[in-house]
Amino acid sequence: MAIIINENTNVIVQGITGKQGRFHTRQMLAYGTKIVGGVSPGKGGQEVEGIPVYDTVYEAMENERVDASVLFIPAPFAKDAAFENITAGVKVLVIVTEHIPVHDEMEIIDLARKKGTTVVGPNTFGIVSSGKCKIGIPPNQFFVEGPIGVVARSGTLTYEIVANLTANGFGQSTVVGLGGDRVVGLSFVDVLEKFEKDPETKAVVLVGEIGGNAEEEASLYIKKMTKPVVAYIAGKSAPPGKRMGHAGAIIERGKGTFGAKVEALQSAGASVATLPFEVPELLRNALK
Amino acid sequence: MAIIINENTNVIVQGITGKQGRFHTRQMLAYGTKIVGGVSPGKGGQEVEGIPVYDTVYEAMENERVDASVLFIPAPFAKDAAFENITAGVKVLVIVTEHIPVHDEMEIIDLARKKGTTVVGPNTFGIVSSGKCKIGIPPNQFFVEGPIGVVARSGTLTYEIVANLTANGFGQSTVVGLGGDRVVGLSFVDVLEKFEKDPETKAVVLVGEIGGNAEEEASLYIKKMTKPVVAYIAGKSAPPGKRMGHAGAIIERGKGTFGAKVEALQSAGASVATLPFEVPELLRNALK
Amino acid sequence: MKLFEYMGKSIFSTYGIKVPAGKMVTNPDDAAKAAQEVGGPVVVKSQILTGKRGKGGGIKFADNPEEARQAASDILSMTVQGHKVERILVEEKLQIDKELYLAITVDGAAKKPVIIASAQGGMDIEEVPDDYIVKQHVDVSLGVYPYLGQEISRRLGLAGQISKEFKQLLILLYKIFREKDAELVEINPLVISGDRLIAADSKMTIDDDALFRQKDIPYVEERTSIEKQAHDLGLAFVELGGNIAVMANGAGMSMGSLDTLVHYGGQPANFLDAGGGTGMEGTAKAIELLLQTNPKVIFINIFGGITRCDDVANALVQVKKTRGIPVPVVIRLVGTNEEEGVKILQENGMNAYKVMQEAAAKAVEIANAG
Amino acid sequence: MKLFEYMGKSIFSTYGIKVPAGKMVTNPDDAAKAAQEVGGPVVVKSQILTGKRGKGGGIKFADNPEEARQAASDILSMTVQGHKVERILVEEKLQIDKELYLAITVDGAAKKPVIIASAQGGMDIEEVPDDYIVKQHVDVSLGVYPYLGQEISRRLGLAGQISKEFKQLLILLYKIFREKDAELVEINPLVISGDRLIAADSKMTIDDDALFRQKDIPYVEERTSIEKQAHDLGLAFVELGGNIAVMANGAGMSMGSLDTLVHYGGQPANFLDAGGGTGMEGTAKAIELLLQTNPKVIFINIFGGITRCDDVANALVQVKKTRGIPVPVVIRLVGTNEEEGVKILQENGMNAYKVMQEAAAKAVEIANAG
Repeated sequence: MAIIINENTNVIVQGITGKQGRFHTRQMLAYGTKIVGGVSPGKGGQEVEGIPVYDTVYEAMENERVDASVLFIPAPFAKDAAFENITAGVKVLVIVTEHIPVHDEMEIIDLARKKGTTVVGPNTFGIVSSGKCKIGIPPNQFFVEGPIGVVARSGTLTYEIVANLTANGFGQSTVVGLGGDRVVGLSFVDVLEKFEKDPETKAVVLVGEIGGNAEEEASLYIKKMTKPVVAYIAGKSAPPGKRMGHAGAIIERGKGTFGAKVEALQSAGASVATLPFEVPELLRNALK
Repeated sequence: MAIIINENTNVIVQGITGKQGRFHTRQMLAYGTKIVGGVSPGKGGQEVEGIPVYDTVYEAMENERVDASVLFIPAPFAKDAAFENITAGVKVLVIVTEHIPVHDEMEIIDLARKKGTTVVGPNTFGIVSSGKCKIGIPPNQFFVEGPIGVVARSGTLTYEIVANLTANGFGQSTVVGLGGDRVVGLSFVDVLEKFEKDPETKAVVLVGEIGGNAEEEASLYIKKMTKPVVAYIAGKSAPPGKRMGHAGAIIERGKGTFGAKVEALQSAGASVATLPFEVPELLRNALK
Repeated sequence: MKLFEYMGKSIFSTYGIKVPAGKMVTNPDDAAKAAQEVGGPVVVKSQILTGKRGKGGGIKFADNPEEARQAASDILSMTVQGHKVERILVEEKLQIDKELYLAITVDGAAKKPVIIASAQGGMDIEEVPDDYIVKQHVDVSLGVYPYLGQEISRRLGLAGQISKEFKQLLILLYKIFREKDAELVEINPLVISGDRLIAADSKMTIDDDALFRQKDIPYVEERTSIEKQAHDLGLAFVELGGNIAVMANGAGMSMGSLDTLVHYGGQPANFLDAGGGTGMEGTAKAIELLLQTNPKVIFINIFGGITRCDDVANALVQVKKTRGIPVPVVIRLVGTNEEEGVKILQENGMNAYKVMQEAAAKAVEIANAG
Repeated sequence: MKLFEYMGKSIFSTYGIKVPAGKMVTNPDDAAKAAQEVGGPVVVKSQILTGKRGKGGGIKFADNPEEARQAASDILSMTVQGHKVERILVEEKLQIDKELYLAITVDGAAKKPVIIASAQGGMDIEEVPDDYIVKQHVDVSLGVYPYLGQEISRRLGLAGQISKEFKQLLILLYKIFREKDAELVEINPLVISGDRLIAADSKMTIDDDALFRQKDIPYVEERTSIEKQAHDLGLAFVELGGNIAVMANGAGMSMGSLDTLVHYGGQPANFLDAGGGTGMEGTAKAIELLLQTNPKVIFINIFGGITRCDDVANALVQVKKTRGIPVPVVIRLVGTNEEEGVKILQENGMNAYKVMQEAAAKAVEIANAG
């Protein structure tokens, strides 16, 4: 099992001939991801890491069964590439690109909803169904198979937490990076619902941050979940009105504070870690 | 039974305070149509023919159950009015207005498809489920209940044929005016499929005209139908390259000719009348 | 409304689509001057609202201004495909490496715009085998993005710089199609000249129903004088050349009337849809239009819905009294206010039929008798 | 990027939204001149990138040019809400019949634009009870049509000419929101003055990520000098005022680092996300930025993914050798090329922690010791 992607997911890499695309194609292949093609306009017919390159997503789909696509495309061109994937019928789209204009993001997600495409990101490290399939950029070695679902808004912090989980004997079913932007394709609730239904997942770690109200909304669903949830929220010490790196991580007009999120999560029955390294212990208690 | 609309259909009239809207509201009420409200921006709170007027479709839907809406709105504003109905969730939209720009029509129909709204028209006389509900502008007296489904591209010609049917003892289940424009919401096939499934309908009369390939497409479906179809195609004598009143009624680049349509219909098993008044007799033969 | 080639190219140019250097002129002297300005060999093209000019001699080449003057003089004295030539376009002669075809039009069946492209341009698209034609519908809520151009470009077999140019051009052409309310924009041939893509021709049709919001496009009159008068009255009118003037209400009904007349051996002079609810004054003016076709008989076929029979009868009486109707009128009148209408006619020495085919047969009999 | 009120109003005006007559000036003489031009009583408003200017004395009224000069002089010497005033807007004083609120912003939860309107304008929208606020999401594939304005207008209780004006204004405001890549456009108050609707204030925030395609909007600098340097290097940096300079890779990781430091009783000097794959040169420049905060200690927390530990180590060594690092550095270094990185540090007399919380505790200890 696992959610959204698994060992049978066929992946194409858009922007495969670029530096990032090439590097991460190698990494994903090393992890075991089934990459069936790359897309790079005008470069059709070439190969990258032994993977055939196509001119368009449409061409790739004429030649391969494609379940998912990952975008390594500069921000100004990301909307065009995303639209291509969605209109061509790709069902899972991982957008690693950061700094995509928010209006483009809204349009991408609107179209994806109407066409039934699941968008992971933008500005995400991607998604890993540990031991089965990695789509995105996280370092391979920390992601090992197991019963913990992880859903997060930020990247490196999640690697830190996942590495800690692995070091403490907790493998992961799937690790999902929602993305650090204000507008992203998946919400916590979307992913929590999938973890709740996934037989492989026994407990969930939620890595949130200040800003927005995604964690508050998640709490409403956590209340109804049968599986335990352990959360960590970054940004306790952040001052209001300052954007902490992520477009979404800003306390504006008193909304999206650390306190409000922690209270919502706790009253929903989640354990909340004060510091990132406390997660494994809370998880151990929750699973007792 | 009947198709698309019936005796339980609640209708609102958009543009009810205009001359056309007011006149046809009276006519529809006289036919027995359940008109539950009118819409006219800035005129909310008034009454027309005893029917309450609302400022917006949204307001009407807060106050009434609305199943269908009919537009008596000048062409330049029709797209706005249609979008309002569709986004508000109206499920059947009859657009009587003629001369709506074709790009507006494409946008209206695109949105309607995505939201699941059935659009009758534009540039249609409307739709009548005889004896139950009339939405549109045809004269009341000729439409009586019976077993014949009628689907047509043009208006007065259809009244002529329906009057002839009624005079010959053939009442109608539902009479649908697709509309005379190049781009309209319903195709012949859409309506034929519904007639094929409707237990009240025993045979179908199709009133087509030159131009486009709607009749040719219909033929592909007629081949599969269990119910007899009698057709009449207007424009046998029309010269190529001349638009015969309707935007769609033009033979361009040798396509959409009378001959091609008749041949397609006949080879699909439909009886084709040479002149309009021959329809009842062909129908009688077909129903033997 | 069809646009002349030079008008379409001017719109193309405004939007950033490359067109040959050139100028529209109306006399041989200006043609010579234009050839001078363009420099080098030129093409002199008749500007008429129909295709296939080449076959009719409406396109000539000239190596210098003097030849251009002569070519212009020849063409301006021509009638090409039935159109008198009043304007010509003098343009640089392109170096042509390859000719493509590209058009965007309305697909009524799909209810969407459709892009039609072919690597076999230059000839009539109907003559290109289906295998060499790329068709791509456009989602109007999205429009055209580079990826769509890339995909079409791939299916056309374009590469490198030409593929990039094609992507941009397609976006611009769709923008024109949408913003100008076009029913058709066509470039045939779309010329590959070195690493440039150049629109060597232009065909554009603007939606008549959208002209109210396309005020900056000059009006192009293609109608005959009567057709124009009818249009100004809000009526649909087409001249057909026969001797039975026809008026009916509704486009389908009007076509049905013509078909019935022809069935009985008659020759209709026109198509005239008097519409719904035109009223007495409008109907009277419509009858006056009919008289301009110099018919042998007038056939009026009314099935009153919104149209009231008494209005039609009164209109006929009015025209008869004010300017006279010099030919017989055969009238079929049923529907709304039928009794009043028939009574008015009878009081003024006219009769009405109830059944369409009887009236049509009578009209044909009169026309063919004379 | 926030825009000053006068800039937003200038955009409004270009799009056809009514704004008060007025002028932006930078000195009292020009303020007097502007008041003269406007004629009659005026408002003199400080132009700063924050709300609640009124409470801080940043808005004054003047009945004539002399009073305007004095008001301008007063305001230009002020610091309002921590912002030094450099520009003022001199505007006609409106006849105010009623104040509305209208804004369009991005709703991250719904992933859509949202229109927020209230008939209770003039005050902070957070203080208006929910019952008096109308919220309407916008389908980005459709945009805003008159019917949406009509519906909102109805829910606001507007009627007649004002309702018509509101419909038009809403369409224009959405056009601005979309075309200018705004994250927020806000008019508060939107003034009903007779039968006109006038934008008496303007608040606009442009999406930083879209500035590359908004070249005609002048850049407004709100960052401190260090923040600006960081931004030019492509790094996210926020000054926080403490004495522990912090660098981590990843925004969440950086926040987590700050939280951990604060947990142990430390005071971070800054937020600095060194990003992924910044490389050695970028990292070296980031470290130099840290030194500008005059910290007591530098805390570096790297979990190498794309970021390579050897790059980070080399960057530290380079800065140490070229300009020197006058304060202790506590570094936690794990992940990609960890061994190489640790080795480089050790060869240059530095140590690395493996565990984040141990490193954080050490950094706090050093900072609080001095």
